[in-house]
Amino acid sequence: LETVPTIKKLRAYAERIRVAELEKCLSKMGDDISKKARRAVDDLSRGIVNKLLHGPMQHLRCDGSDSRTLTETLENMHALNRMFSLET
Amino acid sequence: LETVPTIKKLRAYAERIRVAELEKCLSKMGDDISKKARRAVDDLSRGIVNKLLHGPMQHLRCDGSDSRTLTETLENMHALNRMFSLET
Amino acid sequence: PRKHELISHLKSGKNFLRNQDPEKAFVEFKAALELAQSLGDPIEEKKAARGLGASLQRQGKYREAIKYHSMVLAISEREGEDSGNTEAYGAIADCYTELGDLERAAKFYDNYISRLQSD
Amino acid sequence: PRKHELISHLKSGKNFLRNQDPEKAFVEFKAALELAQSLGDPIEEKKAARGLGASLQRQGKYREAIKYHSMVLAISEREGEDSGNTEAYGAIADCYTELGDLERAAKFYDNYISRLQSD
Repeated sequence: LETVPTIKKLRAYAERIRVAELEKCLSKMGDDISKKARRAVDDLSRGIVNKLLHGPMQHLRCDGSDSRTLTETLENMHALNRMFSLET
Repeated sequence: LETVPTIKKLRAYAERIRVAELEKCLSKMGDDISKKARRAVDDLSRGIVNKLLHGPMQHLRCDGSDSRTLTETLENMHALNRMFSLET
Repeated sequence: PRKHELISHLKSGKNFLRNQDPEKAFVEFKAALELAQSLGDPIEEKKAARGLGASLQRQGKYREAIKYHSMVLAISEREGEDSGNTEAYGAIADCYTELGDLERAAKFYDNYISRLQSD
Repeated sequence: PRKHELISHLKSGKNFLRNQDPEKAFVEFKAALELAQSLGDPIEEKKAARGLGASLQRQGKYREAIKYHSMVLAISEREGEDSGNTEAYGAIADCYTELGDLERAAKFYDNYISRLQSD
Protein backbone atom coordinates (compact mmCIF):
# COMPACT_ATOMS: atom_id res chain seq x y z
CA LEU A 1 0.00 0.00 0.00
CA GLU A 2 2.98 2.34 0.40
CA THR A 3 3.12 2.52 -3.37
CA VAL A 4 -0.39 3.92 -3.80
CA PRO A 5 0.62 7.60 -3.63
CA THR A 6 3.28 6.94 -6.27
CA ILE A 7 0.61 5.57 -8.61
CA LYS A 8 -1.35 8.77 -8.15
CA LYS A 9 1.67 10.99 -8.79
CA LEU A 10 2.82 9.05 -11.82
CA ARG A 11 -0.68 9.26 -13.31
CA ALA A 12 -0.76 13.01 -12.73
CA TYR A 13 2.73 13.43 -14.22
CA ALA A 14 1.77 11.58 -17.39
CA GLU A 15 -1.58 13.35 -17.65
CA ARG A 16 0.11 16.78 -17.60
CA ILE A 17 2.32 15.73 -20.51
CA ARG A 18 -0.62 14.22 -22.39
CA VAL A 19 -2.82 17.29 -22.07
CA ALA A 20 -0.02 19.71 -23.00
CA GLU A 21 0.91 17.75 -26.14
CA LEU A 22 -2.72 17.21 -27.09
CA GLU A 23 -3.44 20.93 -26.90
CA LYS A 24 -0.41 21.71 -29.03
CA CYS A 25 -1.62 19.19 -31.59
CA LEU A 26 -5.18 20.50 -31.65
CA SER A 27 -4.05 24.08 -32.05
CA LYS A 28 -1.85 23.03 -35.00
CA MET A 29 -4.79 21.24 -36.56
CA GLY A 30 -7.00 24.30 -36.31
CA ASP A 31 -10.74 24.58 -35.88
CA ASP A 32 -11.71 22.74 -39.03
CA ILE A 33 -11.20 19.39 -37.33
CA SER A 34 -14.05 16.88 -37.44
CA LYS A 35 -15.49 15.33 -34.32
CA LYS A 36 -14.24 11.95 -35.47
CA ALA A 37 -10.70 13.27 -35.89
CA ARG A 38 -10.84 15.00 -32.51
CA ARG A 39 -11.83 11.72 -30.94
CA ALA A 40 -9.13 9.75 -32.77
CA VAL A 41 -6.43 12.17 -31.61
CA ASP A 42 -7.67 12.02 -28.02
CA ASP A 43 -7.67 8.22 -28.16
CA LEU A 44 -4.13 8.30 -29.57
CA SER A 45 -2.85 10.39 -26.68
CA ARG A 46 -4.56 8.17 -24.09
CA GLY A 47 -3.50 4.99 -25.85
CA ILE A 48 0.18 5.87 -25.82
CA VAL A 49 0.18 7.05 -22.21
CA ASN A 50 -1.86 4.11 -20.91
CA LYS A 51 0.20 1.50 -22.70
CA LEU A 52 3.48 3.05 -21.58
CA LEU A 53 2.28 3.27 -17.97
CA HIS A 54 0.92 -0.26 -17.85
CA GLY A 55 4.23 -1.95 -16.99
CA PRO A 56 5.33 0.45 -14.25
CA MET A 57 1.84 0.63 -12.73
CA GLN A 58 1.53 -3.12 -12.64
CA HIS A 59 4.89 -3.38 -10.91
CA LEU A 60 3.76 -0.95 -8.23
CA ARG A 61 0.83 -3.18 -7.33
CA CYS A 62 1.99 -6.56 -6.23
CA ASP A 63 1.58 -7.65 -2.69
CA GLY A 64 1.06 -10.82 -0.83
CA SER A 65 -0.04 -13.57 -3.11
CA ASP A 66 2.03 -12.32 -5.98
CA SER A 67 5.34 -13.89 -6.91
CA ARG A 68 7.07 -10.53 -6.96
CA THR A 69 8.38 -9.63 -3.56
CA LEU A 70 7.58 -6.55 -1.59
CA THR A 71 11.23 -5.52 -1.73
CA GLU A 72 11.18 -5.49 -5.51
CA THR A 73 7.97 -3.46 -5.58
CA LEU A 74 9.51 -0.90 -3.25
CA GLU A 75 12.63 -0.75 -5.41
CA ASN A 76 10.43 -0.06 -8.41
CA MET A 77 8.73 2.70 -6.47
CA HIS A 78 12.01 4.32 -5.45
CA ALA A 79 13.31 4.16 -9.02
CA LEU A 80 10.11 5.72 -10.39
CA ASN A 81 10.18 8.45 -7.74
CA ARG A 82 13.74 9.28 -8.78
CA MET A 83 13.25 9.02 -12.53
CA PHE A 84 10.09 11.12 -12.65
CA SER A 85 11.01 13.39 -9.70
CA LEU A 86 7.71 12.43 -8.09
CA GLU A 87 8.63 13.44 -4.56
CA THR A 88 9.32 17.10 -5.17
CA LEU B 1 27.99 2.01 -19.86
CA GLU B 2 26.17 -1.13 -18.68
CA THR B 3 22.95 0.79 -19.05
CA VAL B 4 23.37 1.52 -22.77
CA PRO B 5 21.57 -1.62 -23.99
CA THR B 6 18.65 -0.78 -21.70
CA ILE B 7 18.34 2.64 -23.35
CA LYS B 8 18.13 0.92 -26.72
CA LYS B 9 15.51 -1.58 -25.54
CA LEU B 10 13.38 1.02 -23.82
CA ARG B 11 13.43 3.18 -26.96
CA ALA B 12 12.36 0.22 -29.07
CA TYR B 13 9.61 -0.71 -26.59
CA ALA B 14 8.13 2.80 -26.66
CA GLU B 15 8.49 3.09 -30.43
CA ARG B 16 6.44 -0.08 -30.95
CA ILE B 17 3.64 1.36 -28.85
CA ARG B 18 3.86 4.74 -30.60
CA VAL B 19 3.69 3.29 -34.10
CA ALA B 20 0.82 0.92 -33.26
CA GLU B 21 -1.29 3.69 -31.70
CA LEU B 22 -0.44 6.14 -34.48
CA GLU B 23 -1.56 3.68 -37.14
CA LYS B 24 -4.81 3.04 -35.30
CA CYS B 25 -5.39 6.78 -35.13
CA LEU B 26 -4.62 7.39 -38.80
CA SER B 27 -6.88 4.58 -39.91
CA LYS B 28 -9.70 6.07 -37.82
CA MET B 29 -9.11 9.48 -39.37
CA GLY B 30 -9.35 8.11 -42.89
CA ASP B 31 -7.64 9.24 -46.08
CA ASP B 32 -9.07 12.73 -46.15
CA ILE B 33 -6.48 13.92 -43.67
CA SER B 34 -4.41 16.97 -44.61
CA LYS B 35 -0.64 16.91 -44.61
CA LYS B 36 -0.64 19.44 -41.79
CA ALA B 37 -2.93 17.26 -39.67
CA ARG B 38 -0.83 14.17 -40.44
CA ARG B 39 2.23 16.03 -39.24
CA ALA B 40 0.51 17.34 -36.09
CA VAL B 41 -0.59 13.83 -35.13
CA ASP B 42 2.90 12.44 -35.71
CA ASP B 43 4.38 15.21 -33.57
CA LEU B 44 1.82 14.46 -30.86
CA SER B 45 2.82 10.82 -30.71
CA ARG B 46 6.54 11.66 -30.59
CA GLY B 47 6.02 14.47 -28.11
CA ILE B 48 4.25 12.27 -25.57
CA VAL B 49 6.72 9.40 -25.89
CA ASN B 50 9.81 11.63 -25.76
CA LYS B 51 8.64 13.62 -22.78
CA LEU B 52 7.63 10.51 -20.87
CA LEU B 53 10.96 8.82 -21.61
CA HIS B 54 13.07 11.85 -20.73
CA GLY B 55 13.21 11.18 -16.98
CA PRO B 56 14.03 7.47 -17.15
CA MET B 57 16.54 7.95 -19.97
CA GLN B 58 18.34 10.69 -18.10
CA HIS B 59 18.53 8.49 -15.03
CA LEU B 60 20.15 5.74 -17.04
CA ARG B 61 22.97 8.06 -18.09
CA CYS B 62 24.81 9.37 -15.11
CA ASP B 63 28.35 8.38 -14.48
CA GLY B 64 31.42 9.87 -13.01
CA SER B 65 31.09 13.57 -12.52
CA ASP B 66 27.40 13.36 -11.82
CA SER B 67 26.01 13.56 -8.31
CA ARG B 68 23.90 10.48 -8.80
CA THR B 69 25.79 7.35 -7.90
CA LEU B 70 26.47 4.40 -10.10
CA THR B 71 24.53 2.19 -7.70
CA GLU B 72 21.43 4.31 -8.13
CA THR B 73 21.76 4.26 -11.91
CA LEU B 74 22.01 0.49 -11.87
CA GLU B 75 18.97 0.26 -9.61
CA ASN B 76 17.05 2.38 -12.09
CA MET B 77 18.15 0.05 -14.86
CA HIS B 78 17.03 -3.06 -12.98
CA ALA B 79 13.67 -1.50 -12.19
CA LEU B 80 13.13 -0.48 -15.82
CA ASN B 81 14.13 -3.93 -17.03
CA ARG B 82 11.56 -5.44 -14.70
CA MET B 83 8.78 -2.95 -15.31
CA PHE B 84 9.00 -3.04 -19.11
CA SER B 85 10.11 -6.70 -19.34
CA LEU B 86 13.13 -5.53 -21.34
CA GLU B 87 15.23 -8.63 -20.81
CA THR B 88 12.94 -11.17 -22.39
CA PRO C 1 -30.72 23.23 -30.33
CA ARG C 2 -30.71 21.74 -26.84
CA LYS C 3 -27.96 19.40 -27.95
CA HIS C 4 -26.07 22.49 -29.06
CA GLU C 5 -26.64 24.08 -25.65
CA LEU C 6 -25.37 20.91 -23.98
CA ILE C 7 -22.15 20.94 -26.01
CA SER C 8 -21.63 24.57 -25.20
CA HIS C 9 -21.96 23.95 -21.42
CA LEU C 10 -19.44 21.13 -21.68
CA LYS C 11 -17.04 23.38 -23.54
CA SER C 12 -17.33 26.23 -21.03
CA GLY C 13 -16.90 23.77 -18.19
CA LYS C 14 -13.65 22.53 -19.72
CA ASN C 15 -12.42 26.08 -20.19
CA PHE C 16 -13.15 27.01 -16.60
CA LEU C 17 -11.30 23.90 -15.44
CA ARG C 18 -8.33 24.81 -17.60
CA ASN C 19 -8.37 28.32 -16.18
CA GLN C 20 -8.36 27.05 -12.61
CA ASP C 21 -11.92 28.05 -11.85
CA PRO C 22 -13.53 24.80 -10.67
CA GLU C 23 -16.54 26.47 -9.04
CA LYS C 24 -17.72 27.96 -12.33
CA ALA C 25 -16.82 24.74 -14.12
CA PHE C 26 -19.08 22.85 -11.73
CA VAL C 27 -22.07 25.04 -12.64
CA GLU C 28 -21.52 24.44 -16.37
CA PHE C 29 -21.11 20.69 -16.02
CA LYS C 30 -24.18 20.52 -13.78
CA ALA C 31 -26.27 22.22 -16.48
CA ALA C 32 -24.75 19.88 -19.07
CA LEU C 33 -25.57 16.82 -16.97
CA GLU C 34 -29.22 17.80 -16.65
CA LEU C 35 -29.53 18.46 -20.36
CA ALA C 36 -27.80 15.20 -21.25
CA GLN C 37 -30.13 13.28 -18.95
CA SER C 38 -33.24 14.88 -20.37
CA LEU C 39 -31.98 14.28 -23.92
CA GLY C 40 -31.08 10.68 -23.10
CA ASP C 41 -27.52 11.08 -24.38
CA PRO C 42 -25.29 8.73 -22.35
CA ILE C 43 -21.99 9.76 -23.99
CA GLU C 44 -22.41 13.43 -23.10
CA GLU C 45 -23.87 12.41 -19.75
CA LYS C 46 -20.59 10.67 -18.94
CA LYS C 47 -18.58 13.70 -20.02
CA ALA C 48 -20.64 15.93 -17.74
CA ALA C 49 -20.30 13.51 -14.81
CA ARG C 50 -16.56 13.30 -15.32
CA GLY C 51 -16.35 17.09 -15.47
CA LEU C 52 -18.31 17.38 -12.23
CA GLY C 53 -15.98 14.89 -10.58
CA ALA C 54 -12.93 16.79 -11.79
CA SER C 55 -14.35 20.14 -10.65
CA LEU C 56 -15.01 18.82 -7.15
CA GLN C 57 -11.59 17.19 -6.97
CA ARG C 58 -9.92 20.51 -7.74
CA GLN C 59 -11.88 21.99 -4.85
CA GLY C 60 -10.70 19.26 -2.51
CA LYS C 61 -14.22 17.81 -2.23
CA TYR C 62 -13.11 14.24 -2.73
CA ARG C 63 -16.17 12.42 -1.34
CA GLU C 64 -18.52 14.28 -3.66
CA ALA C 65 -16.12 13.84 -6.54
CA ILE C 66 -16.20 10.09 -6.05
CA LYS C 67 -19.98 10.22 -6.38
CA TYR C 68 -19.80 11.75 -9.84
CA HIS C 69 -16.89 9.63 -11.08
CA SER C 70 -18.87 6.58 -9.95
CA MET C 71 -21.77 7.86 -12.01
CA VAL C 72 -19.61 7.31 -15.11
CA LEU C 73 -19.24 3.65 -14.14
CA ALA C 74 -22.99 3.37 -13.52
CA ILE C 75 -23.86 4.87 -16.90
CA SER C 76 -21.43 2.44 -18.57
CA GLU C 77 -23.10 -0.48 -16.88
CA ARG C 78 -26.56 0.77 -17.77
CA GLU C 79 -25.60 1.27 -21.43
CA GLY C 80 -23.33 -1.76 -21.82
CA GLU C 81 -20.57 0.50 -23.15
CA ASP C 82 -17.48 1.12 -21.10
CA SER C 83 -15.81 4.20 -22.57
CA GLY C 84 -14.40 6.44 -19.89
CA ASN C 85 -14.21 3.69 -17.29
CA THR C 86 -10.41 3.48 -17.14
CA GLU C 87 -10.25 7.19 -16.36
CA ALA C 88 -13.09 6.92 -13.84
CA TYR C 89 -11.42 4.07 -11.92
CA GLY C 90 -8.18 6.07 -11.85
CA ALA C 91 -9.90 9.25 -10.68
CA ILE C 92 -11.84 7.48 -7.92
CA ALA C 93 -8.60 5.88 -6.73
CA ASP C 94 -6.91 9.30 -6.74
CA CYS C 95 -9.71 10.63 -4.51
CA TYR C 96 -9.43 7.75 -2.04
CA THR C 97 -5.67 8.32 -1.95
CA GLU C 98 -6.27 11.96 -1.03
CA LEU C 99 -8.71 10.84 1.66
CA GLY C 100 -6.05 8.53 3.07
CA ASP C 101 -8.06 5.39 2.33
CA LEU C 102 -5.20 3.58 0.59
CA GLU C 103 -6.89 0.21 0.90
CA ARG C 104 -9.84 1.29 -1.20
CA ALA C 105 -7.63 3.35 -3.50
CA ALA C 106 -5.57 0.24 -4.26
CA LYS C 107 -8.70 -1.68 -5.31
CA PHE C 108 -9.71 1.02 -7.78
CA TYR C 109 -6.15 1.34 -9.07
CA ASP C 110 -6.17 -2.40 -9.74
CA ASN C 111 -9.24 -1.95 -11.93
CA TYR C 112 -7.57 1.01 -13.60
CA ILE C 113 -4.30 -0.83 -14.23
CA SER C 114 -5.99 -3.91 -15.63
CA ARG C 115 -7.59 -1.69 -18.28
CA LEU C 116 -4.49 0.23 -19.34
CA GLN C 117 -3.61 -2.18 -22.08
CA SER C 118 -7.00 -2.38 -23.72
CA ASP C 119 -8.34 0.26 -26.06
CA PRO D 1 5.25 15.50 -61.15
CA ARG D 2 8.75 14.58 -59.94
CA LYS D 3 7.74 15.69 -56.48
CA HIS D 4 4.81 13.33 -56.80
CA GLU D 5 7.16 10.53 -57.82
CA LEU D 6 9.36 11.30 -54.83
CA ILE D 7 6.44 11.07 -52.39
CA SER D 8 5.38 7.80 -53.94
CA HIS D 9 8.85 6.28 -53.50
CA LEU D 10 8.86 7.35 -49.84
CA LYS D 11 5.46 5.80 -49.35
CA SER D 12 6.44 2.47 -50.95
CA GLY D 13 9.62 2.45 -48.91
CA LYS D 14 7.63 2.82 -45.71
CA ASN D 15 5.27 0.06 -46.75
CA PHE D 16 8.13 -2.32 -47.52
CA LEU D 17 9.67 -1.55 -44.14
CA ARG D 18 6.36 -2.22 -42.43
CA ASN D 19 6.05 -5.51 -44.30
CA GLN D 20 9.51 -6.63 -43.21
CA ASP D 21 11.11 -6.25 -46.62
CA PRO D 22 14.06 -3.93 -45.97
CA GLU D 23 15.87 -4.77 -49.24
CA LYS D 24 13.00 -3.50 -51.37
CA ALA D 25 12.53 -0.56 -48.99
CA PHE D 26 16.16 0.39 -49.55
CA VAL D 27 15.66 0.60 -53.32
CA GLU D 28 12.64 2.89 -52.90
CA PHE D 29 14.34 5.20 -50.41
CA LYS D 30 17.44 5.34 -52.62
CA ALA D 31 15.32 6.53 -55.55
CA ALA D 32 13.59 9.01 -53.25
CA LEU D 33 16.91 10.35 -51.99
CA GLU D 34 18.19 11.01 -55.50
CA LEU D 35 14.98 12.76 -56.49
CA ALA D 36 14.95 14.86 -53.31
CA GLN D 37 18.54 15.90 -53.92
CA SER D 38 17.92 16.88 -57.51
CA LEU D 39 14.76 18.76 -56.50
CA GLY D 40 16.60 20.48 -53.64
CA ASP D 41 13.99 19.42 -51.09
CA PRO D 42 15.77 19.02 -47.73
CA ILE D 43 12.73 17.82 -45.76
CA GLU D 44 12.08 14.90 -48.10
CA GLU D 45 15.83 14.34 -48.40
CA LYS D 46 15.93 13.75 -44.64
CA LYS D 47 12.99 11.36 -44.79
CA ALA D 48 14.74 9.36 -47.52
CA ALA D 49 18.03 9.28 -45.59
CA ARG D 50 16.24 8.16 -42.45
CA GLY D 51 14.45 5.46 -44.44
CA LEU D 52 17.75 4.24 -45.89
CA GLY D 53 19.24 4.11 -42.42
CA ALA D 54 16.27 2.15 -41.08
CA SER D 55 16.35 -0.28 -44.03
CA LEU D 56 20.04 -1.04 -43.48
CA GLN D 57 19.55 -1.40 -39.74
CA ARG D 58 16.87 -4.03 -40.32
CA GLN D 59 19.37 -5.90 -42.47
CA GLY D 60 21.99 -5.76 -39.73
CA LYS D 61 24.19 -3.41 -41.77
CA TYR D 62 24.86 -1.05 -38.90
CA ARG D 63 27.94 0.75 -40.24
CA GLU D 64 26.17 1.71 -43.44
CA ALA D 65 23.04 2.63 -41.51
CA ILE D 66 25.07 5.08 -39.41
CA LYS D 67 26.22 6.75 -42.63
CA TYR D 68 22.65 7.53 -43.67
CA HIS D 69 21.40 8.51 -40.22
CA SER D 70 24.37 10.89 -40.02
CA MET D 71 23.27 12.35 -43.33
CA VAL D 72 20.12 13.58 -41.56
CA LEU D 73 22.30 15.48 -39.09
CA ALA D 74 24.40 16.90 -41.95
CA ILE D 75 21.32 18.10 -43.83
CA SER D 76 20.02 19.74 -40.64
CA GLU D 77 23.30 21.58 -40.21
CA ARG D 78 23.37 22.65 -43.85
CA GLU D 79 19.79 23.94 -43.68
CA GLY D 80 19.87 25.35 -40.18
CA GLU D 81 16.73 23.35 -39.30
CA ASP D 82 16.96 20.45 -36.91
CA SER D 83 13.81 18.39 -37.43
CA GLY D 84 14.52 14.68 -37.27
CA ASN D 85 17.75 15.11 -35.30
CA THR D 86 16.49 13.57 -32.05
CA GLU D 87 15.49 10.43 -33.94
CA ALA D 88 18.80 10.40 -35.86
CA TYR D 89 20.90 10.64 -32.69
CA GLY D 90 18.87 7.81 -31.16
CA ALA D 91 19.17 5.61 -34.24
CA ILE D 92 22.94 6.14 -34.56
CA ALA D 93 23.33 5.26 -30.90
CA ASP D 94 21.22 2.10 -31.43
CA CYS D 95 23.58 1.09 -34.25
CA TYR D 96 26.71 1.63 -32.15
CA THR D 97 25.09 -0.41 -29.39
CA GLU D 98 24.55 -3.25 -31.84
CA LEU D 99 28.17 -2.96 -32.94
CA GLY D 100 29.28 -3.24 -29.31
CA ASP D 101 30.77 0.27 -29.28
CA LEU D 102 28.99 1.33 -26.08
CA GLU D 103 31.31 4.26 -25.53
CA ARG D 104 30.29 5.92 -28.77
CA ALA D 105 26.65 4.82 -28.34
CA ALA D 106 26.55 6.59 -24.98
CA LYS D 107 27.70 9.87 -26.57
CA PHE D 108 24.95 9.75 -29.16
CA TYR D 109 22.35 8.75 -26.57
CA ASP D 110 23.39 11.79 -24.52
CA ASN D 111 22.59 14.00 -27.51
CA TYR D 112 19.33 12.12 -27.98
CA ILE D 113 18.32 12.42 -24.32
CA SER D 114 19.12 16.12 -24.12
CA ARG D 115 16.63 16.69 -26.93
CA LEU D 116 13.75 14.60 -25.58
CA GLN D 117 12.16 17.49 -23.77
CA SER D 118 12.23 20.01 -26.59
CA ASP D 119 9.74 20.01 -29.43
